[in-house]
Amino acid sequence: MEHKHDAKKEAPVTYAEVNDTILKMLEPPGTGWYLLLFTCLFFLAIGASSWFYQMWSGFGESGKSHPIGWGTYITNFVFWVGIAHSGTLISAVLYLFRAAFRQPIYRLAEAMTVFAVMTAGLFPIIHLGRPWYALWLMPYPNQRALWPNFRSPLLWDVFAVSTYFTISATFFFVGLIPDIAAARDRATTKFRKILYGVTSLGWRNSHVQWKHYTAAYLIFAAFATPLVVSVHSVVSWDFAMSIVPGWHATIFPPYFVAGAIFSGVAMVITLIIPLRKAFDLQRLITPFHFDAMSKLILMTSGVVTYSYITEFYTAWFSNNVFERYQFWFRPFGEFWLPFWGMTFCNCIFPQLLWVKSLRTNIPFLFVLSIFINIGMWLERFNIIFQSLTREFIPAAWGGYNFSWIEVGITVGAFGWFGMWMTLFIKFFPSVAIVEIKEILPPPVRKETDHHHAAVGAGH
Amino acid sequence: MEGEIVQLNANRKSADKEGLVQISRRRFLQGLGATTALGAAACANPVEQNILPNVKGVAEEIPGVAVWYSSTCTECSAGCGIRVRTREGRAVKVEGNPNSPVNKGGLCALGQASLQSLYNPDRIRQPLKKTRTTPTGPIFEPTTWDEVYGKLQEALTNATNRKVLLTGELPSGYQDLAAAFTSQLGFSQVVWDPMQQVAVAKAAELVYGTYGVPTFAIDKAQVVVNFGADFLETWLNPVGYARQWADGRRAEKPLRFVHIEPRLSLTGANADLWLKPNLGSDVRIALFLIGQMIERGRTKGISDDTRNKLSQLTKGVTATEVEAQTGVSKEKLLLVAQYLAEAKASLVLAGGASTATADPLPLLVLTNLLNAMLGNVGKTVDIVVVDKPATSATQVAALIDDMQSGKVDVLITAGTNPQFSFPDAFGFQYAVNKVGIKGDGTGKKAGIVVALASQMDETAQLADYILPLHTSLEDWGYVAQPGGNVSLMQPSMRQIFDTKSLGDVLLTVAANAGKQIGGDSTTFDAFVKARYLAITAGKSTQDGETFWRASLEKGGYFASSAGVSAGTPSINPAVYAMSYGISVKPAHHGDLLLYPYPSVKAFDGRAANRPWMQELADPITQAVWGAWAEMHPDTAKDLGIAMGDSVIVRTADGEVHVPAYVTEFVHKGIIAMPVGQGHSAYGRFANSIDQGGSVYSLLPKKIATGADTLAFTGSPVTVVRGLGSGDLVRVQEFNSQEGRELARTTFITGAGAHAHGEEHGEGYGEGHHEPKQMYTQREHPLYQWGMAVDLAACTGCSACVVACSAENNIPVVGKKVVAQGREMSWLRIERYFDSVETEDGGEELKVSFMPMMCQHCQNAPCEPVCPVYATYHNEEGMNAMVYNRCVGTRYCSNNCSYKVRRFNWFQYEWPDLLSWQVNPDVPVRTVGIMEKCSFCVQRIGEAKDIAKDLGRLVEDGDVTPACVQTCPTQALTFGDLKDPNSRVSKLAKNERAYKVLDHHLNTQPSVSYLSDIRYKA
Amino acid sequence: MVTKIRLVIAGACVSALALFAVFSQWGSVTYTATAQDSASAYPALGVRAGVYNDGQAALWDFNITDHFRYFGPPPRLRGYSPEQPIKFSHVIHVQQNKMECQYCHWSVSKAAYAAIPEEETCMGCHGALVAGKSEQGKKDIQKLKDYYSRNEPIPWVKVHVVPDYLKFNHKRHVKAGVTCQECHGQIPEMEQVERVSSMKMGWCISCHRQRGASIDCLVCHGQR
Amino acid sequence: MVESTSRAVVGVFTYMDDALEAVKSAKSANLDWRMYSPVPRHEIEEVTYPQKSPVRLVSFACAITGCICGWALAILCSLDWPMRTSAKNIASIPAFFVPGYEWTILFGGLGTLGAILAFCRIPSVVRAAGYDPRFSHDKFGVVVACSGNQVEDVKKRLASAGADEVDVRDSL
Repeated sequence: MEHKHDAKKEAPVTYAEVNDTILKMLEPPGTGWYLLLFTCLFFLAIGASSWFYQMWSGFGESGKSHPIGWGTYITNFVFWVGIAHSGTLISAVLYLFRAAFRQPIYRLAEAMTVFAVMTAGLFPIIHLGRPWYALWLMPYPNQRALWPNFRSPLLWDVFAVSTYFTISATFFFVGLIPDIAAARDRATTKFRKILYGVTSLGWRNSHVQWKHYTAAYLIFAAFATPLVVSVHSVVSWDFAMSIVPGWHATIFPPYFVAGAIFSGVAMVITLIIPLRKAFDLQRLITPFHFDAMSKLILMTSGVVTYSYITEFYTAWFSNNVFERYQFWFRPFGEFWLPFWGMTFCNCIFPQLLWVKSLRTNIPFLFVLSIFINIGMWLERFNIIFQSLTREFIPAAWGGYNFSWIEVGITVGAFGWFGMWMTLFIKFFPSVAIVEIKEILPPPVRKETDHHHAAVGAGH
Repeated sequence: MEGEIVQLNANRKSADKEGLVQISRRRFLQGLGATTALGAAACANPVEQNILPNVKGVAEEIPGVAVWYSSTCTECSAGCGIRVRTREGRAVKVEGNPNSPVNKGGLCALGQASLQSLYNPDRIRQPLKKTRTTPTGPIFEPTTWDEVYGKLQEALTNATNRKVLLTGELPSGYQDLAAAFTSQLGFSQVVWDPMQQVAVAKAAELVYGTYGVPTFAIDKAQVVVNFGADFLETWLNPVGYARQWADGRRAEKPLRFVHIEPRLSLTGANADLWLKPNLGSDVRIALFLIGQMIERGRTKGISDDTRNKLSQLTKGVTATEVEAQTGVSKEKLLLVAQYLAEAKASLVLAGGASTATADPLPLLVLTNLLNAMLGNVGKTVDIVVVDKPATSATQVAALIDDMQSGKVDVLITAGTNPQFSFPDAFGFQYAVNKVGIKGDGTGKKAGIVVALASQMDETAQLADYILPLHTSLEDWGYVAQPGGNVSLMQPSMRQIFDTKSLGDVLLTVAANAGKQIGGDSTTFDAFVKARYLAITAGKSTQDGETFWRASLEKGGYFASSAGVSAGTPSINPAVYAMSYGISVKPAHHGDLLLYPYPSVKAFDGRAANRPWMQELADPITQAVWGAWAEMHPDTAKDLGIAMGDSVIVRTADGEVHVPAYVTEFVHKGIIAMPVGQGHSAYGRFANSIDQGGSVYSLLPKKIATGADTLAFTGSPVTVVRGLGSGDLVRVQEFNSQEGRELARTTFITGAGAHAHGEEHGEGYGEGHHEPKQMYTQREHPLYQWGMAVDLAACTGCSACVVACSAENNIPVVGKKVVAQGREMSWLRIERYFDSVETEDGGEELKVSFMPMMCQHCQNAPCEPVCPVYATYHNEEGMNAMVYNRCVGTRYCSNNCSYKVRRFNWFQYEWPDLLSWQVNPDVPVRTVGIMEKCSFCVQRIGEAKDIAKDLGRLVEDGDVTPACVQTCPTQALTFGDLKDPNSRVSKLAKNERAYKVLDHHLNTQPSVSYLSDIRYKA
Repeated sequence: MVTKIRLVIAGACVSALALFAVFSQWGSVTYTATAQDSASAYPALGVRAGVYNDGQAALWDFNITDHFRYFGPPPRLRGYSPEQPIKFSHVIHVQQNKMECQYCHWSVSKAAYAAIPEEETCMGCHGALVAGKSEQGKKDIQKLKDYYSRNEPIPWVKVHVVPDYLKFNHKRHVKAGVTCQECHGQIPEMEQVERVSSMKMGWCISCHRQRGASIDCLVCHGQR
Repeated sequence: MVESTSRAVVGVFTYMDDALEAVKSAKSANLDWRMYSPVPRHEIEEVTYPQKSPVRLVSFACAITGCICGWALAILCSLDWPMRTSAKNIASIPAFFVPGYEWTILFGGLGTLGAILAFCRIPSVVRAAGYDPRFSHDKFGVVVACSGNQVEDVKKRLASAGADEVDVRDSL
């Protein structure tokens, strides 16, 4: 491949360089970082105040109405869960498949997963009419002797999302331990020494630790892989298990999982491009990685497009008056704009990636990834909003009342997510040290047939 | 106290335009408190609750057990019997009294809302005196009864000119006293009630020989041809006539109903055939029908002489000519003639907006003649038992003239609001201000204007003194009805404020003047008792006291319904001349004409300050809160107006600003507007939506020719596009069923074939076969509650909607919140306009009304999706909703295929006093939870409780949910589906029965719908 | 290897069962019979401990409000004993004078509500016959007369406060043979009425389950 | 492995194969040793810890427990207060697949975490013998515990294997 020629001219990446490059990211932040953090906190404050206002004044401050019980909050929930998925995909599924492009991007993707799930997890609570009773969704023993309804897809959500958060956070943290240990060993300030000393749990890189660690890591990956499939399937069942025309479809689980990966990879690109630029990671994150991610996007875009077509076909073939109306309504009805916006962003625009040079064109990818994120948000919005606005009984058809509260909370979610990401990149290694080292040729006195490295220096 | 009154006036202008949404901060804090220990500790010790015992025991009252009082509804002059449910001394619900022959247990929306006249927050709480008038309105201050009595006595003594008692159509109890009052104190009584069918009474005099509105037996007719009488809405006795109509529709051979009116009214929507003539040209149709009847030899009911004269009259009235004049196709005209000619018994009605023209008598006379020649008199028209309205527009106009010229010294108003409902063009306000002004040019006021009213209104605002009256639920009285029945009124609760009965006020004023007008009685309750016993003397073998108590319990004295009395028309020769007169008058073309109509929402305006009535969706337009102007799409297009735009409707006499309602179901030449909105001083709810002005201000200073009533209909109007959006709020914005077979219809084909007709919609009848089930069906050990809704009987009158609100503490949310699609009503009347094929291949409008409430599905989609079991299926087949368990995911609502679940988007609160109407048996829901129809589970519980005490099971008829109870036509039936002999089980097995969406979704609803019955045109 | 797997599965089953043994006990309630079940006379003091059975597996209920009592027990908790406007003593009336509960609270067997007696009922005895023995008693009886003469209800402070969304029907319970003491405790021994039961849902349910009464939600939530 | 009374000899290696040589040498001398490496590599595992890690058994056991608990939770909770929703069975097996599935993974994952913590002896506040910050950077380390009289021998072994530097420390 082309990039290998370029790489060959450069000196091979060494263990020391990996440590140096990555740990350099943890050096005291500049104005830009503070500005970013402040922006995120500002957005978060908007979101938090919007939410409190909504609780204080009544849920009616959001735009929901009688036919449309769910709206932007659930859209955001599905969107953020979807974002979360590519992280686990990259860290776990590609780990099992030993994909060569995984290592330099997986940490960031995983961080994104954890923080996106943290963001997503807020929305089911925000969207509750009485959020202070959210605890009732948990099967905790109580004096009322009441349990939740295990037949409800929303309860499955509770199980799936909480499991997903726990497992992906654990996986994320376990992966971080040796890297934190590396940071600890170089830490200079007292704060960082204590921070890393505590969070590295006294990790010492001993051969016994590595033995159990690698064994466990594989098992984690093996657990996370079915989990990632199940979680978005469960999220899709929130819709597919209902009888709403436009929701009640068997294709939803694979469709949602593919969509999740699609949006997640796009979000990884959105995040990694500025990061790579800001921290000079060009030698670790190379065009090879972008090319691989572009192909992943192209493939998932294909799956998503296929799913859209299938939905329409199923509606037509079912000869069901309600389904048919719904799928006529989406492209040609009152709210055609979100539909065609989604189609452009998710189906048409990504097709440009068939052009090879665009796959490694960083500015193009950045723009594309943002479009895809918008498109995927619109996809969820279409599914939720368009289906609910035209259900079975024409007398009960109705519209939506967009409100600034919803916009505020949506913005706040980005602030919340951004805040964690911003803090994370300055306090913890956001590129995996150990795993990159793992794929480098180890320093040996006697040259034997060692593993090929995919990072930086190639062979 | 003073502050309160000032505030009352201040409210008038700064009324809360956003309706009723008041958000409770306290609730929020409580909820939040549950999440934090500190907050919890702080909130966990709220103010102590007190429990107040009675000082003395009250006979027949057990705390927690409802006591019912029989009474009579005085909202309109129909006089329906009611039963008022009280709890711990407070009236909480009004229901129809099954003993009353007028309404037979049903009650209309307005009657249900009479509770909101009792608990109206804008009630006058003590005597008031006007201190000064400011640009924003008069200022009243509290005063004492004695002061006002004194002033009145003084004025009476000094009065040299006319003394006038201006009233509405008073219930007999008051009227009898008022008659004595006027005669003994030298008063003259003037009566004004715009709902009175004076023209009908007048026309009856001309044709039948007796002044008075005849009584009709709609159920006895096979064909009803109706010229605009809205007898299913507000006309005469809407509850009783709706019941008759429904009985006729449900008969073995359903009655055929033709409605002729330029606008599709609710009544017209229920017709088999709706004809849309040019405004004012319907008289030609009547004439044509007379000609046809003569041609077809159906003239047995009249003398040959009359027939000959009539045939002279109708010479030259051909179908083609009538088609040209009316715009109604001659095929349809001939069809109507054929129906009438072939029917053994028929009924021709005319009334409502069609006879509120400047010249109403010709049409009424012709329809009366039609009835006479068809032999309907004595069969379906009772001209002996008649209602004689005392309303006289002429007298009101004369009074205004007298006042203006200073010829009136004392004016007492009671139970009427002419300042609002008498056209501004007559200048009532200007005239009232001149009452008692000395004609000597000094401007010194010697006279007095006293308003007797329970609530502030436009007329009361003009008075010098206002004396607060009891509302009808606090007062004694009786209503003597045509046919010898007497319906009693008794207080259902103690008076709330410093108010008095109108009767007592009259008695006191008379006593102060040294007159004994009540016979031996010095109080009104004694007067009522004495009069009642006198009227019913000899009708019972019981002794007086026993009979009195039994009557109070029963609701009055009700003779067995005797049927239609025989009577012979005695036709006044003048009618021919009159008919000749109109026969040459050309039908109107060209201009836009005003077409005001009374609606079930506001009547003539009296219901405008009742939040339930404002929030009730108008059955035809589905609009809430405020008025609108209906216009044809072509008209709208010409004027550049779209649905919901603000428009200015202007006549020579005034203009109003209202939103446009564009509908093809009005005639191109008319602008139809509901009357009764646009109040300026009728309380916060009416005023909050007054922006545009009242329709009455558009009316000309014109009294209808020959009839003692006003010319409402037919003023030329101009309509222009106003600024901005018109703030039209509709709860249902989509009119078509989209072929989804929700409200189905059984069509009867052929002339009068039996009801086994072909069905509309292929899925029909699938309710009978049992689809294969994936799961074993739920067993119901004791009961399985279910409902049946007969669409053939449902008129769409919406009484059930208000009854449901009253029973289940459903909050009124206000216009803004309804506009957001957040109305809270558990029960809605879906209204669909669909076009169906006629027999000859044409297209005909089919309007369907469909009450839609929770279907209590056996395979309910809402239940399995709730994560906390807030909704589940109980052993009695009900879809149970546990409010306090709900966390508010709203998934159930999304998944409800009927969209009958309602979410509490805000914390709604009842303004002071209206909170008294809250039913203590039903919890008031808090913000953030879902609610829905419960089949009135509290009533089921009560019935089970009683049955258990009696040691038996609940029997058919023990449980009656509020909607079922109030339904004027008994379209709704509730009962146990497990019992094969219950009425509801039998109806569920009826050949017309089906379940909505069941064949698509297998939801297995507990509510069966019986398809509508229509004759194929 | 096979043995190991078997051991693992067996261990997993045992631990799952153990977890569930704990789970199933959480939140469930041990019903403690009150002395009234066996004895007809008013037993000695101390049995009130027996009805301190409030249906809470305390730690497992996350309703924190129950466990923070900075300002004394709130109205919906056992132990709540507000001071009444008139120091009415059930000890004197019931224990000493042997009055029946339903003599005053006559509507319990007729209606959902257990009414506080009308002042008229009090005046039946205190109007002319009984003037009180102690100073305090005399004072309180005078208070009662004052209220009565002013035609004013006595503002008793509600002890057994239940939420609005709960419909408790006294009649059904009385007719089913539930004694007053089972819920209200040894009222005859109380100088000042105290709430002895939490009257929380778990407390109701434990009794309903034990007696085989319906536990359909609508029995209590949604009807009288 | 390293007795507290003994001494620790630390060898710092640049090359992985040198370090492995040193391990082999220490093994052959039956000395107590520990190896530090900046990365886990299978070459190292083959020499230092050829047996299988028991983590997988713990994970398996926990996953099975989770599966049983998840299903049992759903079934028993539903039976504890049986409430019908729609016409679905009280113990609605297809629906309960989700809790069963999720708890399998949850318990399995948490068990694996526990296993790591247990087998890797973390969190640990004890200073590891002979640990050097460079071992997380780019150097390999071999620490050999020995008694005082063996120090010289061990030093020689490490040096001959190719250690960049050899330190002797008081053990722990």
